[in-house]
Amino acid sequence: MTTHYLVLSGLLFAIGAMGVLIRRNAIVVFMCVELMLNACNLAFVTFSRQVGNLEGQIIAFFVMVVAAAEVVVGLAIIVTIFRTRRSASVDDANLLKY
Amino acid sequence: MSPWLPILMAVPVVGAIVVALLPKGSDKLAKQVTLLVSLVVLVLTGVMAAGFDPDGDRFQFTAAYNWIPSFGVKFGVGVDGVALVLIALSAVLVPIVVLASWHDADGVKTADGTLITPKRSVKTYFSLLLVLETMMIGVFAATDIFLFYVFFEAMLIPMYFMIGSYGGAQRSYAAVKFLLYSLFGGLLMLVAVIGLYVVAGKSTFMFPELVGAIQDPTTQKWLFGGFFIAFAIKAPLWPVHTWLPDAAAQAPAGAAVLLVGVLDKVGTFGMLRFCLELFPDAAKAFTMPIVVLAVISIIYGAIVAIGQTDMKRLIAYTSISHFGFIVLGVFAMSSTASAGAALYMVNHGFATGALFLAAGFLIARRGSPFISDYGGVQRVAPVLAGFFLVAGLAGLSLPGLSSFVSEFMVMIGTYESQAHGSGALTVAAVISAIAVILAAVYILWMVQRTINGPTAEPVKAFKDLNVREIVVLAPLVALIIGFGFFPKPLLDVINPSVHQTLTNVQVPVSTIAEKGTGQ
Amino acid sequence: MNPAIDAPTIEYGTLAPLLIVFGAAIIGVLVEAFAPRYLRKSIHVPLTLLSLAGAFALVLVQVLRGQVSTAPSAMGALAVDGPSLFLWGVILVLSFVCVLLVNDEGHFVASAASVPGSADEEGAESVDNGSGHTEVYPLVLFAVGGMLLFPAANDLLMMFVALEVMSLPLYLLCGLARRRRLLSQEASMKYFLLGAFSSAFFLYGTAMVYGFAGTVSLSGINHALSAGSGLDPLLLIGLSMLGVGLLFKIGAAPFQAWKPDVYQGAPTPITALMASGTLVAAVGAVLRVFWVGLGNLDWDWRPVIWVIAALTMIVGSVLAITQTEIKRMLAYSSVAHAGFLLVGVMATFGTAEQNAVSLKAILFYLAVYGVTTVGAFAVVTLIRDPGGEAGHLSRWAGLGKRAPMLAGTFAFFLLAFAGIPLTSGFFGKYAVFAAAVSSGTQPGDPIGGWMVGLVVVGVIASAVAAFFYVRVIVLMFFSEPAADGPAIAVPSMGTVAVIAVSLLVTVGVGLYPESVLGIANDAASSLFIR
Amino acid sequence: MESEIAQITQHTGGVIGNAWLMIAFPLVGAFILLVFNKLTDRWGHLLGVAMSLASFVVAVLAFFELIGFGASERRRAVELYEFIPNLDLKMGLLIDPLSISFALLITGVGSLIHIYSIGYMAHDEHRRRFFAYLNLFVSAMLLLVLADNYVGLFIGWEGVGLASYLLIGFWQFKPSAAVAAKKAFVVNRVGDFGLLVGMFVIWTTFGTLAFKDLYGKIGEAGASDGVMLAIGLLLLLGACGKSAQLPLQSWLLDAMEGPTPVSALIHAATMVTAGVYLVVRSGAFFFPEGSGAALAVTIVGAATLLAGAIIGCAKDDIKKGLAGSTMSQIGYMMLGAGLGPAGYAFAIGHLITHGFFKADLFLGAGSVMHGMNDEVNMRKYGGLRKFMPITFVTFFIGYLAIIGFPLLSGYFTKDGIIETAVHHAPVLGWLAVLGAGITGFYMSRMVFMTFFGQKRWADDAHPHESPAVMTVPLMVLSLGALGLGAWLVLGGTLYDFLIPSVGGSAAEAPKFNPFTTPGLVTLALVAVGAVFAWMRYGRAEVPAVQPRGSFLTTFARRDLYGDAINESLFMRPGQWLTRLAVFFDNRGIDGLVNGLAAGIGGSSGRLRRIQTGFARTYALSIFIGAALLTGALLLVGTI
Repeated sequence: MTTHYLVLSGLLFAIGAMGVLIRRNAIVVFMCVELMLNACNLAFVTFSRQVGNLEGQIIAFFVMVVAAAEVVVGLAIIVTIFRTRRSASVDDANLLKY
Repeated sequence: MSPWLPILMAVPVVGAIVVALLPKGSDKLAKQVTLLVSLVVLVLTGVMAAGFDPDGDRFQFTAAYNWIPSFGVKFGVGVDGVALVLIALSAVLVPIVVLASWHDADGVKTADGTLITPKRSVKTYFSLLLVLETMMIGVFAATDIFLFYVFFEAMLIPMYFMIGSYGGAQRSYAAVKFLLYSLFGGLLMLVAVIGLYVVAGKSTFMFPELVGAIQDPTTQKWLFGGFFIAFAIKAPLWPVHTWLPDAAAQAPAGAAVLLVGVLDKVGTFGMLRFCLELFPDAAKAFTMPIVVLAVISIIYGAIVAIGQTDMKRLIAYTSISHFGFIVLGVFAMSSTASAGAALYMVNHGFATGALFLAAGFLIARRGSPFISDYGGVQRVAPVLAGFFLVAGLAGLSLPGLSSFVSEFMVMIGTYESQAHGSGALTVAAVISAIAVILAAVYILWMVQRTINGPTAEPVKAFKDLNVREIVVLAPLVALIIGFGFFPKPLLDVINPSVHQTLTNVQVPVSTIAEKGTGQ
Repeated sequence: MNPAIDAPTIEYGTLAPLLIVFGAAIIGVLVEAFAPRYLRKSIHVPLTLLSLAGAFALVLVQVLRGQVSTAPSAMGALAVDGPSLFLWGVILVLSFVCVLLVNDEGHFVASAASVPGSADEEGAESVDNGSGHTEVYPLVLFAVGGMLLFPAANDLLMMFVALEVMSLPLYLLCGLARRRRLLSQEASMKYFLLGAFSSAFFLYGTAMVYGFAGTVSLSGINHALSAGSGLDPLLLIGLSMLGVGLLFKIGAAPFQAWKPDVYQGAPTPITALMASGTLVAAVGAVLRVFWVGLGNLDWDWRPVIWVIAALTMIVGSVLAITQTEIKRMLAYSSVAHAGFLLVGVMATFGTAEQNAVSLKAILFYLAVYGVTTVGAFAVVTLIRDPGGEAGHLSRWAGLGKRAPMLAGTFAFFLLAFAGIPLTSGFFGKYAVFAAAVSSGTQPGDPIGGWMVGLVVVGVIASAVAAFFYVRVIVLMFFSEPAADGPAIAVPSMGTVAVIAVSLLVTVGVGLYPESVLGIANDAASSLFIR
Repeated sequence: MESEIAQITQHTGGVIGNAWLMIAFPLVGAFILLVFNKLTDRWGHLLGVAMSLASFVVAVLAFFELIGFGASERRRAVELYEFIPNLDLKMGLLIDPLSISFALLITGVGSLIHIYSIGYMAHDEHRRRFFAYLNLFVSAMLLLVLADNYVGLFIGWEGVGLASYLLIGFWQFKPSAAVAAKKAFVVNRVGDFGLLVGMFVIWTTFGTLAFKDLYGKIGEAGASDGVMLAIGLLLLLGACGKSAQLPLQSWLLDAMEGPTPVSALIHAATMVTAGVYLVVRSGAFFFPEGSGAALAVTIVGAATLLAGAIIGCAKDDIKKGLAGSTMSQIGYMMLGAGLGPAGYAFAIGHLITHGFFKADLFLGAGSVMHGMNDEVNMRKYGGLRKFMPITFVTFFIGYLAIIGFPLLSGYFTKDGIIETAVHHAPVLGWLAVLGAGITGFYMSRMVFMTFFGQKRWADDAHPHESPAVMTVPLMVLSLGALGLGAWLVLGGTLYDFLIPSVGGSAAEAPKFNPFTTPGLVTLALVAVGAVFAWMRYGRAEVPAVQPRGSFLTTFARRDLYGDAINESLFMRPGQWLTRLAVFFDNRGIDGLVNGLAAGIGGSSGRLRRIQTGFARTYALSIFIGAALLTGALLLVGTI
C-alpha cells in the first residue's frame, strides 16, 4: 500500500531536484528545495505508518520548522542579492569562478 | 645516556637563535658569532671523537628520551664509526663554509665592480646555516628511524631558503626543483617508515631493535624500495639526479658545499645503514640492478661533466659520478668496498668542497660561472690557480690525495666481490675504472680553459686570494693530502661499523684472514 | 496505553557547554533588539567571548573531573562522549579565536541591508565605529552552537537540526563582507542554495534509513544492521544520500564545488570559522554516522569512500596549483586536507584499538589543522589593498622583504599545511597515514593492500600540494617586491593574539606533538558511544 | 732461474733504514718552494739543487751500505707505516740492486739537470716554481722505484705524471703547452687504467700487492695462465703509457713543449723509463721468460724502436728528433726487458747509459737553443761547432754513444740487447739491428744539420757558448756517455749486481763478444746510415725550408699518423658522445621531469574550468555525485 506514497515522494524529490538544476530564478530554485523537503516529509510519514511508530511523524514537524527557518534566511539573502543586482537569476551571480 | 650528541645538536640551534635576535645592522657581529659557534661545535666534536672507541660497542654516546610515546618515537641518538666521521665532516665543513661565504649575503661584487647578487639579510643566512648544522648532526646521529626521517625532511627547508634567497639567477626554479624532488622521495620513504613500524610490530623506531625485524622477503622488497628511492634521489643516483646540477649551480658556493658535501651523503649513508641492514634479503636481491645504475652514474656523470660549460654544473656532474662510486661500494657486498664507500663519503666532502669553494672564488671575481669567460688565471692569481688545481686533482682522485684511496678501495673491493658469483661485479669494477680516464679529461680540460692559456682581458683585473680565502682552502687541502697518505685513522673508525653492517647482511666479511696473507 | 508521559531527563551538567552557547546566542539576539546601538558591540564582545570561554571551561571541568559520560544524554538524542568533548573543546577554542578576528574593524558591512554603493551605505559608513550592525556575534554563536551539536548528535534527526542550526547563520554571515560585497552576497547565495540542496539529500537519506530501520537513532540503525535483515536498497540509497549531505559539508569531491567560491567571497574571519570549526564538526559527524550508525556496513561504504578520498586529495591538490587568489588556494588546500581526513575515516574499522588509533589520528589532525588554518587566514586579513584584502597572489610578491615577520609566519603555516617535519601538520599527516597503513595490515582485510595504496595516493597528492604552498613562499621571499605593494594593516591586539597563538601551537606541537596527542589519545580511548 | 732471486729481508737502521730521506728531501724542498712562494724567489733554485743533491748523497751511501751485504742479502725491505689496513697494505721501501741503480740514476742525473737549470732558467720569472716542480718530480720518481708494493709504486707513478704535467705546461700561457700537458696526462691515464685493473687482478688472485709476499704466492695461488697473461698485458698497457710505447706514444713528441731540462730529465733520462722498471720489477712474477706477456713486451719494444727511429728521421725540430730517438731507445730497453734475466741486465744497462747520453744530448740541444734564442728548427742552425765548442764536443760524444760507436756506452748496452734479442727472438733481433742503422742515420743527420755545414740562422741570432753552470753538467754527462757502458757491461758487472733482484745466474752471465754477425752487421749499418746522412746533410746544401718529402717522409713527419688515428678513433667520437649525453640529460631526463610538472600544471589549468561559477552547475555536480554514489553503493551491495 505504502509503496505508492514512496513512489510519489520519490517523484516529488526528483522533480524538486530537477527544478533546482533547471530553473534560473533564485526564488523558484529555493521553492524546489522546499519541495524536496516536503517529499522527505511525505516519505517520513509514510514510513512511520509502515514501521508503526510515531517518530516519522514527529520528524515531519521538525522538518517543517527547519524549512520555515530556511525560508527566512533564504529569502533574506535572495532579497539582498536582488536589491543589489536587480535580478534574482542565479546565473547572473557568477563573479566567483575557476 | 651521554649528553654529548644532544649538546652538539643544541649548540648550533641556540647560536642560530642568538644570531637571529641580534639587533639590526649588526651583520659583522652575526658573522663572528656564527663562526665562533661553528668552531665551538668543531672543538666539541673533536673532543667527542677522541673519546670514541673503535673496538667498543657499535653505537656510542647513545642517549634516548621519550619524545612521542603515542607514536612510539624516541629522541634516540648515538654514533657508530661511519656516523661519527660524517658528523666530523659536517663539523669541519661548516666553519669553513661560514668563512667562505663571509660576503656572500652582503652583495657580491666582481673584480670590475659589477654587482652579481644584491645585498640580502646576513643574519638570516647565517642562522639558517647554523640550523642546518644542527640538522646535519642530528640526521647522522639519529638512531631512531623516525627521528632520522624528521631531520631528513626538515633539512630541506633551510637549504631551500639558502638556495632560493641567496642563489643565482635561476635560484627559485632550482630551489623548488630541489625541494619537491627530495620531498617526493621523502614522502615515499615516509610510507616505508610507517610500514616498517607497523609490520615489525615492535612499537618502536629504534634502529638497533628493528634490525632483522622484517623477515618476509616480499615485504622487505617493498619497504626497501621506499627507502631506496628516497636515498637515490638524495644521493643522487642516475636517473633521478637532474635536480643536483641546477641546485648546486644556483646555490651560493658555501651552500653548494654543504649540499653536495654533506646533505647528499645522507642518501648514501642511509643506503649503507638502513637499506642494507633493515632489508638484507631485498638488498641482495636488488644488488645487480643497483650496481648497474651506479655504474651508469659513474660513466654518464663523467661524460656529461665533460660537456658542461658552467663550472658549478660541471662539478655537480663530477659529484654524480663520484656518488656512483659510493653507491657501487655500498652495494658491492664486500667489506673493502663498503669501507671504501664510507671513506669516500668523507673524502668527497673535502675534495668537492675545496673544488666548489675554489670555483666560487673564481666566480666571485668574474661574476660568471661559464668556463669560456676565463683563461690564464695562473698568470694573475697563481695562488688561486694552485688551489684550484689541487682541488681539481683531488676531484680526479690523483693517487696521494684522499679520494684515491677510497676510490681504489671501492673498485678493488667491487672487483673481488663474489656477491653475484664472480664476473658480474668484476665487470662493473672494470667499467667504472674507465672513469679514471674521463675524470682526467673533465678536470684538466676545465683547468686548461680557466687556469691555463693566455690571460683573458677581464681576468687581468683579478686579485689573488686574500688571507680569508686562503684560510678557507688551506685546511681542506691539508686534509686532502693528509688522508691521502694516512687514511688509517679514518679507516680504523669506519671498519668496525662497516663490518657490523655486513655481518647483519650476512655477507662474509672478507678480511685479511680470508685473503690468507695476514701476519 | 498508559496516559502518563514521564518527563524526559536532561543531563544539564553534561550539556552545559551547549546550553551556555545557545543561551548567550539568545541573549545576543535580545541585545540586538533592545540595547542602544552604541552599546551593543561593547556588550556583545565580552558576552560572546565569555560564553565561549565558559563553555570551554565546562568542557574542561567534565574532562578533568573524569565525568565523561558513557551513555547517551537527553534521552539518547545526544552522545557527549570522549571524542565529542574533544571536538567541542577544539571547536570552542577555534571559534573563540575566530571571534577575536571578527572583532577586528572593517571586515563586516555596517548594514547588510544597504545596497552597495548606495547613499544609505555611505551613510552607514559615515557613522562608523559602534554604529555598525552587530548581528554578527549572535549569528556566530548560533553557528558555533550548531557545530557543537553536530558531532554530538546521536540520532539523524538531531543531526539534521544541528546541521541547519550550524549552516543557516553561516549562510548569512557569508554575505556580510564589507568590501567586495557583490562577491560576498554571491557567495552567500551559492552557499545557501547548495547547502539547502544538499541538506535535502541528507534528509531524504534519513527518511530512507528510517524506513529501513524504523528508527533514526544511530545505535538503533546499527542494531538493525547487525540484525542483518539483508541489504535493503532502501538502506543503501539512504546511506548514499546521507553521505551526500555530510560529504558536502566537509567538501569532499565531487561535492567540493562550493568551497572555493564561498571561501573567497565570505569575510575572511568567517572563512576561517568555516574552514576550521565547520570542518571539525562535519568530520565529527561523518565519523559518528559511518562508525556508530553504519559500523556494520563498512564492507559496503569503504570502497566508495576509498574512491572519494583519493579523488578529493587529487582534485584538491591539483586544482590548487593554478589558483591565483590566496583564499581560493587555501580553499582547495582545505579540500585536499578533507581528503587526508577521509583516509583517516577509512581507517576506522576493525579491532577496537585500531579504531582508537585512527580516531586519535583524526582528532589530532583536526585540532592542529584547525589552528593552523585560522592562523593562516588571520595573516590574510592583514595584507590589504585600498579595495580590501590583497587577495591576488601577485600582490604577495616580495612580502618577505617588506614584512619579514609576517611573511615568515605565513610561510611556516604553509609548511605546516604541506606537512614538513617539525611542524604540527607533519604529525597530523603522519598520524592519519600511519593509522591507514596499520588498518590495512590487519589480518583478514580483503582490501588491506588498497589502504596502503590510498596512502601512496595520499603522499603523492601531498607532494603535488607541496608545490603550491612552496610557490607562495617563492613569491614572498624569492621575488622582488612590487613597486606599489599592498599595505600591511596594523593588526589589532586580537589579530596579533590569534596569529601568535596559532604560530605557538603550530611550532609547539611540531616540536612536541605529545602535548596534544596525549589528550587526543585519552579522548579516543573511550570510543564513540555505540 | 727464479731461484737465484734473493729473499727480501726486513731491515732497520743505518742509511737504508732511513732511505725515506731520499724521498723526503726533495719533497720538503718542493713544499717549501710552493708554500712560501714569493719569499723564496731569490734562493729557491739553490734550495732545489741542495735537496736534490742531498738525496743523491743518501742514495750513494745507501748503495755502499747495500753492497756491504752478501749478494743474497742485498734486498732490504724497510717498513714505514700502515697504509690501507683493509688491503693489509704497509707502506714500505725496497732497497735492492734494481731500485738503488734507479735511485742513483735519478738523483745523479737529476742533480746535474737541476744545476744546469739554474743557468737555463736564469731569465725565467718563475724559476722558483720550476725548481719546486723538479723537486716534486724527483721525490715522486724515487717513491716509484723504491716502493715495496704496487700501490706505492702507483702513487709515485701518478706523482711523476703530475710533475710531468706541470712541467710540460710550465709555460702554460702558451695554449700549445697547456694542451700538450693535458694530452700527456690523459694518455698516461689510459695506461694507468691498465695498471689499476692489473692491481685489481693481482689483489684478487694473490691477496697481496706487496712484492715480497708475491714471491711466495705466485706458485701456490695456482692462477690460470689466462689470468697471468691478463695481468701481464694490463701492466704492459701501463708501461706503454708511461714509456710512450706504441700505441700510447703520441704524447711524448708534444711533451717537448716543456723547458728542455724537463725533456732531458723526465722525457729522456728517467720518467719515461718507468715502464721498463715496471716490467723488469714485475718480470719475475708476470713476465717469465717465454711467456705470452713477455713476448708482447718484446713485440711492443721492437715496433716502437722502429717507429721512433723513423719519426726521428723526419723531424727538423731538434727536440722532437731527440724525442723520437728516446721512443726508439726505450723500445730497445723494452725489447731487452722482454727477454728474461739475460735481457734485463742489458735493458737496465742501456737505460742507465741512455739516461746519461740522452740527457747529454738534450741538454746539449738546450744549450744550442739557449744560444740561438730558443730556435728549435735545425734548418736554421748549421756550422755551430765553431761558436759553441764545449756544447759541440759533449753533444758529439753523446751522439757517438747513442749510435753505438765502438767502446762508448751505447755500444756495449745496445749491442748487448741486440745480441740477446737475435739469440732469443731472431726476427725482432734483426729488426733491432735495422733500427740501429736508422739511428745511425737520423742522429748523424741531427749532428750535421746542427754543427756542420754553413750557417743558416737568422740575422738576429748571436750564437754563443753557454755559461759554465750549464756546460759543466754537460761534461759530466758526456763522461758517463763515454765510459759507463764499458764499466757496466764488461765482465757482467751490472748483470751480477742485478741477479738478486731480477734472477739469472752468475754461471750463465752473457760474455760480451763484439765479433758476432749481428754485432758486425749493426756496425756496418750504422756506418751506412751515418755516411748517407753525411751525403745528404753534411756535404749537400740543407734547404732552409722543409721540402715536400716522399710519402714515407710525410708519414714520418706526421708521427706515423698517431695523432690522426687517436683523433678519428677517440677524440671525435668522444666529443659526439659528450654532446649527445648532455643533450639527452637536458632534454631527455630533465625534460621528462619538467614535462611531468608541466603536465600536472596543465591538467590543473584545464580542470579548474569546471568551476564555472554557476551555482546550478555545482548543483548538477552534487546531483551527479549523488547518483554515482548511490549507483556505486547499490553495485557494491549487490556484489
